[in-house]
Amino acid sequence: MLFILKVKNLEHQNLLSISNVKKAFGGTEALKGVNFNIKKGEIHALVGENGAGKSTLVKIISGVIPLDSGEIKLEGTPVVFRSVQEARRRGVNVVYQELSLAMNLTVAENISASSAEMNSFSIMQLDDIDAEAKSLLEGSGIKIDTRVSELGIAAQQMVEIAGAISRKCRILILDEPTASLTDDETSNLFRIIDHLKTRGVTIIYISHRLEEIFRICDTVTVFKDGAYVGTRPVAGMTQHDLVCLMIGREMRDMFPVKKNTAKETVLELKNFSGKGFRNVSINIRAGEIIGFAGLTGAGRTELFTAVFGLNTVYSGKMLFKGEEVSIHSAKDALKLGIGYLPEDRKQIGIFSTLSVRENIIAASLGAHSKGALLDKDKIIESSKNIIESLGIKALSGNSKIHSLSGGNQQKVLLGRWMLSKPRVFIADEPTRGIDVGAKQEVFQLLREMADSGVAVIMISSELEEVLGMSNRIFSMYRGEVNGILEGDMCTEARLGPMIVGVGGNR
Amino acid sequence: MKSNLSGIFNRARKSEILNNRFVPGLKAYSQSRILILLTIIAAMVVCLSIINPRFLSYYNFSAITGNDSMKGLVLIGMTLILITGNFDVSVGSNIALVGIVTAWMMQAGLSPLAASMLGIASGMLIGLFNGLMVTRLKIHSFIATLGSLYMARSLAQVITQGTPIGKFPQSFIEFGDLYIFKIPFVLIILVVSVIAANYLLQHSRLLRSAVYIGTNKRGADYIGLRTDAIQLAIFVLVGLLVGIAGVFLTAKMRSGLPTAFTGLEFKMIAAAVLGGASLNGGQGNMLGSIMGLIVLILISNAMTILGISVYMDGVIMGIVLIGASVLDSVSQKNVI
Amino acid sequence: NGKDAVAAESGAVEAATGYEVTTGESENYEYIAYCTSVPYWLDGRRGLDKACELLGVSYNFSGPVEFDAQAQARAMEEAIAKGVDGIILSPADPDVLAGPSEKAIAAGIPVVMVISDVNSKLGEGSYGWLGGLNYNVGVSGGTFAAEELLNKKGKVGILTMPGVTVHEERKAGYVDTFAKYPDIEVVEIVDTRADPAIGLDKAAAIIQKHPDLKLLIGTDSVGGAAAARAVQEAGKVGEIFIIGMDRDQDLLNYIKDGVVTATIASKSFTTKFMALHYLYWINHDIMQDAPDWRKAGINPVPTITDTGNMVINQDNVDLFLK
Amino acid sequence: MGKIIKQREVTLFLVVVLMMITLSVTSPIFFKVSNFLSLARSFSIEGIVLIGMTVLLVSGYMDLSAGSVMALSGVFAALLIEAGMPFIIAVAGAVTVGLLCGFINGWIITKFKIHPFIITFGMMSIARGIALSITQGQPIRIFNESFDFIGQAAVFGIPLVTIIFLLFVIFFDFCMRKIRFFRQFYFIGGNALSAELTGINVDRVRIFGFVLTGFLASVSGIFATARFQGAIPTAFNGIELKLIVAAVVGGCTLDGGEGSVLGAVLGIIFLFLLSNGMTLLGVSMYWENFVLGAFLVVVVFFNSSIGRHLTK
Ligand SMILES: Nc1ncnc2c1ncn2[C@@H]1O[C@H](COP(=O)(O)OP(=O)(O)OP(=O)(O)O)[C@@H](O)[C@H]1O
Ligand SMILES: Nc1ncnc2c1ncn2[C@@H]1O[C@H](COP(=O)(O)OP(=O)(O)OP(=O)(O)O)[C@@H](O)[C@H]1O
Ligand SMILES: [Mg+2]
Ligand SMILES: [Mg+2]
Repeated sequence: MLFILKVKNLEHQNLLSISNVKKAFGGTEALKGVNFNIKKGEIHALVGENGAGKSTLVKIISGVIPLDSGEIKLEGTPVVFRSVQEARRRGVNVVYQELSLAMNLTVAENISASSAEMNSFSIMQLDDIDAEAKSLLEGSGIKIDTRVSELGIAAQQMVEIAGAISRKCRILILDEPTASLTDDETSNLFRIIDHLKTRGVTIIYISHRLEEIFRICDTVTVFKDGAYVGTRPVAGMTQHDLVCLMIGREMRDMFPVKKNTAKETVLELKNFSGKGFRNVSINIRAGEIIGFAGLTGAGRTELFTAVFGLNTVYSGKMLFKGEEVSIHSAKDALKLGIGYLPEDRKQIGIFSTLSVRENIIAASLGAHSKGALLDKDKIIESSKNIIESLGIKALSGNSKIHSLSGGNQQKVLLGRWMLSKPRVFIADEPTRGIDVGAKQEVFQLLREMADSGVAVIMISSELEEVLGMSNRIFSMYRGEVNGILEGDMCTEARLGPMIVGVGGNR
Repeated sequence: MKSNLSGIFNRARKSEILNNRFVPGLKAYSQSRILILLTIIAAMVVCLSIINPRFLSYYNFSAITGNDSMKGLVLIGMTLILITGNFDVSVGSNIALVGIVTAWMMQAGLSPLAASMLGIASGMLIGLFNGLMVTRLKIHSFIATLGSLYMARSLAQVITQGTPIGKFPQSFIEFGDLYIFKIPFVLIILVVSVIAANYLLQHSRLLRSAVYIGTNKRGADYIGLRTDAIQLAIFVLVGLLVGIAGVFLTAKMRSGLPTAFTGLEFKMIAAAVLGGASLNGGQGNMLGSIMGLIVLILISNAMTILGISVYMDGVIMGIVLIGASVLDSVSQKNVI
Repeated sequence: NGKDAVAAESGAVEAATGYEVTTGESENYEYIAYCTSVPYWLDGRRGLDKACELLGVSYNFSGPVEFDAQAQARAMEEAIAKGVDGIILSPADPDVLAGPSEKAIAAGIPVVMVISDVNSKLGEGSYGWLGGLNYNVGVSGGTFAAEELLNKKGKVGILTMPGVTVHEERKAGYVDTFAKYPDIEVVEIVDTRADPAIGLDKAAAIIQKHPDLKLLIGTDSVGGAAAARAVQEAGKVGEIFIIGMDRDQDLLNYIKDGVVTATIASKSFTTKFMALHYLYWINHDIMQDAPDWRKAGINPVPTITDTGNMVINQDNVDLFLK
Repeated sequence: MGKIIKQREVTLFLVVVLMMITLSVTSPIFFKVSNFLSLARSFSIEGIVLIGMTVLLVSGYMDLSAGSVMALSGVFAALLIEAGMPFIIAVAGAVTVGLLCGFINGWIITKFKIHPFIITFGMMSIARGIALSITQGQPIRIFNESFDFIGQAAVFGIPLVTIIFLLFVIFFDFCMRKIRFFRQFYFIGGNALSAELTGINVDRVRIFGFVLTGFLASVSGIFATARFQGAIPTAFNGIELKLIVAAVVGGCTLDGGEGSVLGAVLGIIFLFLLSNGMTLLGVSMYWENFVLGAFLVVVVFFNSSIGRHLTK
């Protein structure tokens, strides 16, 4: 009797055991038999390159998709969750990589939906929101009676997290929760995570931001190409070790060498005002990378969608190569040679049911046409070049883009714009949700573009990235450009305060 | 620059990439769909011709194709609209209006050719109106075209005051019954149009752009497509196809009927969906749509051939529609 | 009028039983109608059943469920393709069905028209027409109402279906007849879209609008029954007269209840019974006006056969109710 | 958001009131109680099934078979009465038909992931075909006291069907606003995939939506049978479009996630007033459809642009 109890106790140590789990999508083996255990009460990081199978495992654990073979044990007993509800009933809660909010409803309703059993005939109380969730939202300045569709993508992510933590949970899985959060918001989230940990909640944490792993996680498990690589305690490990483990080789420098090849000014904004931004006066030169830093909602996306012809301009001038231009649609922008990589890859960037090839040529249909018809040989040629030179992992150019991993999708989109040969290229959060390896490739690509004479504008919420990449940095705060940094001035100490409205030099 | 792994990966796949044909039209998805439809069609043809050998007669062939080819033309338009992610439920009323305008103009003394041109123009005008409502006023296409369904039908009745306009010049009537080498002229038009539409859907810049729009409307804005202009163009194109179909059908009917083709739109949508078009946009192919139409026509032909009670018409039509969709869905799951 | 028709009917039966039934070969005839889901066609089909029984042939009933002339044209062509021995057609439109009828006759399949006709030359599009003249329905119904019910004055509303030839003809008959009475005013003509629910709403609105309304007319059974329900709901039974059309059971029950004053029905049984005989006679060269009518270029059957219309009211309705 | 919905309904309500005023100024008959009651009877019957259609539209789906199912369940009720069954069995039979059709719709659509347009279009043909085959197109007249009662009964002059309809409206409007289970339709309409990940059993809720619509269609069918004193197999052909129009005029969108029962009900009242008004004002029957079409486009345009302004 005593003996049995002891064994049970031992097993209790492992809250979740995953043994030999396999999953294939058609020809793609997303998981090739992974084994590892998650101890009760720990924060367990799951890392790996794009497409390593992290999200797939999360979906299997939480009952979204079935596994092909293998076993999952919860507190020693094998479990098969056939639906999200079943998993939730056993205390397994997930913040998925994809947003899972109802845009047409309010923040409160969304949270209440995820926290309560919706399948009941009870009356829905809208202010009955978990205190934890409330404090998280308040910390981000989100009002609970706003429609989710009115929120920016980061605010939406916060709502999602708030929804998950407001459920009574034993295991909380966070799949890249911080991908679109700013540092402040991230810290806010980490406070909450710490608090949950003290309450005994076990957390599985997935992120491509390795420094976060070192900040909050106890243990880290590494996946590579659907296979299990290893599990290590975080303590005593360096970031370098982890990266080596992940990519299976030595990691070179993250950021390419900053050459300053700045030439003539291509784009100039004078007292440019529009929906979401005011009085912006900047000039952008060919051959340089301009970083745009700021908090979520600072208006960077608004400013540059306006430059790209997709947002309303109230007043001010835009000069392209010294000539005043007015851009009313993306087509006008494209004609001038302005390209824009949108921040919302899934909703706006990709054409999910079309092939990789069609996604690549999407922005240069004109250049791939003979008269009114498309030139198929040229299309095959161009897309092949892009696929090869960017190292896009896809079965073929004919594969549908939605079957690619996030990093590879992003590379397709970058390829799309490289193919259109822009003179000004705006990359809005180009590294959102992609792995270290892919990030490095993206940085390299952006730098190569700049070196070839393109004016590159990189909007990013990650200061390290902005600092590492940019020749010049603009800081935006509440719709205005409040600071500019150049050369040696580009330090975290200067930029950090600027984006929160302190110490701007403009 | 690229990681080792992806390099290896790409080398392994290179031949595959090269070998892959460009045309993404007949993807595995639609292939299975077309196969199913072909099987259904073949089975029906065999059964019907065993039951009544005259099914395979030249007469039956020319009767079916002479009467329904022009619906195929409308179907091409409907498929395009669905691919763009829109609906056009006004096509039935629009045909009636085209017929009335054509008949009216001939009655007023215009030559058949001039009257036909005006008829086609009126079809395009309705298309333009639909397109403007959708792109300028941002009204959901189903509602906008439902509005013009009612309005066009009403105009047809107002013009005629309810009474059909007949008594066409002989030249116009003969035009509707034209045969070339014993093949109905309308069938030739249809076959040429389907081949052209099928080719253009893969290769024309305009129609490919429509596919991008149907797949992701917001995304299409970001790649510099003039989404409004393209959608408008597609609506007008449908108006043109409907106009041509309307003129031929009117000639064939020898009368401009204000009540003609009520409910045609739903049959067209059903045929297109049967053929693989998605009501969410971005998907659809001409071959599949036409096969869907053939299935629907064969069913109704079978009703007459087999002498099945008219009341069962709907039951069998419904069962085939649902059955084919279920079969297709099941086969999809086996593929993936 | 009624007397003639009765005579014609008994004559036909005699004739039918007068010759030998050819067994062995089985002939197939086709009856092609439109709006085939409405019950109107049932009585005609009883006539066909009877004729088939007598002649030892069979028939098939077909045609579109909707009011769709083009679909009817196709059904016609399919019947030709199928190779039937004769076609009875109730054309939905005189022009649309003209072509297919001509084709049928060119293909050697005799065609006779019932109820409505096509715009074709005799012998090219059909061998003859049988039925009660639709315009006359309006005339006799209108005269009856004006003289017997309205005392030559009052307001009248008409429930009809625009664009449908038979309805337009009946409506014209009524309107023209009432025009002869200066004190009778046709105040409303509305569209029921052949839907009892819409018809009811429309009839109700007419009753509301004209508190002194005296008569509601339906140019088909749907209109008549809709008028009956509206009058009942408005509590004006007896105050507003109703004249319906055709002899559906639904409508007849309202006559029995005294809600509907009368209905005008074509003699569907007789019409179709005789139509089938005409086809049979043509196929079997029964009529011997000339040794070979084809060569002689004469029409072997009556060109126009007015089977007349009957008035059904409370007095005789029991005889028609099933 | 609640505010916006309310606002939208208020606008529509004002439009309806404005229309009433215009009509009563131009046509004195309009305000007569009897005209209202006659109208109420009609829109109540169609309004009951409209509630189901609204729920489906909110979840991003639609049911084109509603009108046929109404007719078919009416036919079943009449057949059972004709066979000598008691009232309650006839009602149960009709309701069973509605539930069954709804379930088949929902099950096939969710199980095989087929667009509802196609399946319910097929069901529309099948149900209508069965109704016609059974009856040979012939209306079935029924003589049954209970049916006469529910067809004719009135409380203070208000028809029973209108009272039942109002109760249904109040009940389902409340449910769609407050009850968790019904709120799921809004989640699904907003983003079905998200709803699934949020833990909503999307398929089950959707099937429920179809079953509910089938049920309400059979209730409408029973009341229609009672009103017509028999089942008419050809009745309510094409009513589904009218229902969709009413719901959309009332604030639903075809993409789902928006709309309310109250709005849809105002929408159908609007349509009935329009049609009634045209007859009262003596608009030529040939122009009627034109006015309907034009109003549809204009109302939807204003509705959505007002909505856009408010959400800004
Ligand atoms: N529904 C699907 N159909 C086909 N292939 C899929 C599907 N979902 C995932 N995959 C494939 O499975 C593999 C693993 O994907 P998964 O999303 O689990 O990766 P991940 O580790 O989460 O990557 P990321 O860091 O980019 O989110 C990838 O190759 C992906 O293309
Ligand atoms: N916390 C929030 N609460 C409410 N609305 C927000 C919030 N955050 C962002 N928004 C909305 O999002 C819009 C801007 O967000 P957006 O993400 O486009 O800005 P950004 O500066 O480009 O930031 P980033 O690119 O980092 O996301 C603003 O108009 C604002 O209304
Ligand atoms: Mg992932
Ligand atoms: Mg942004």
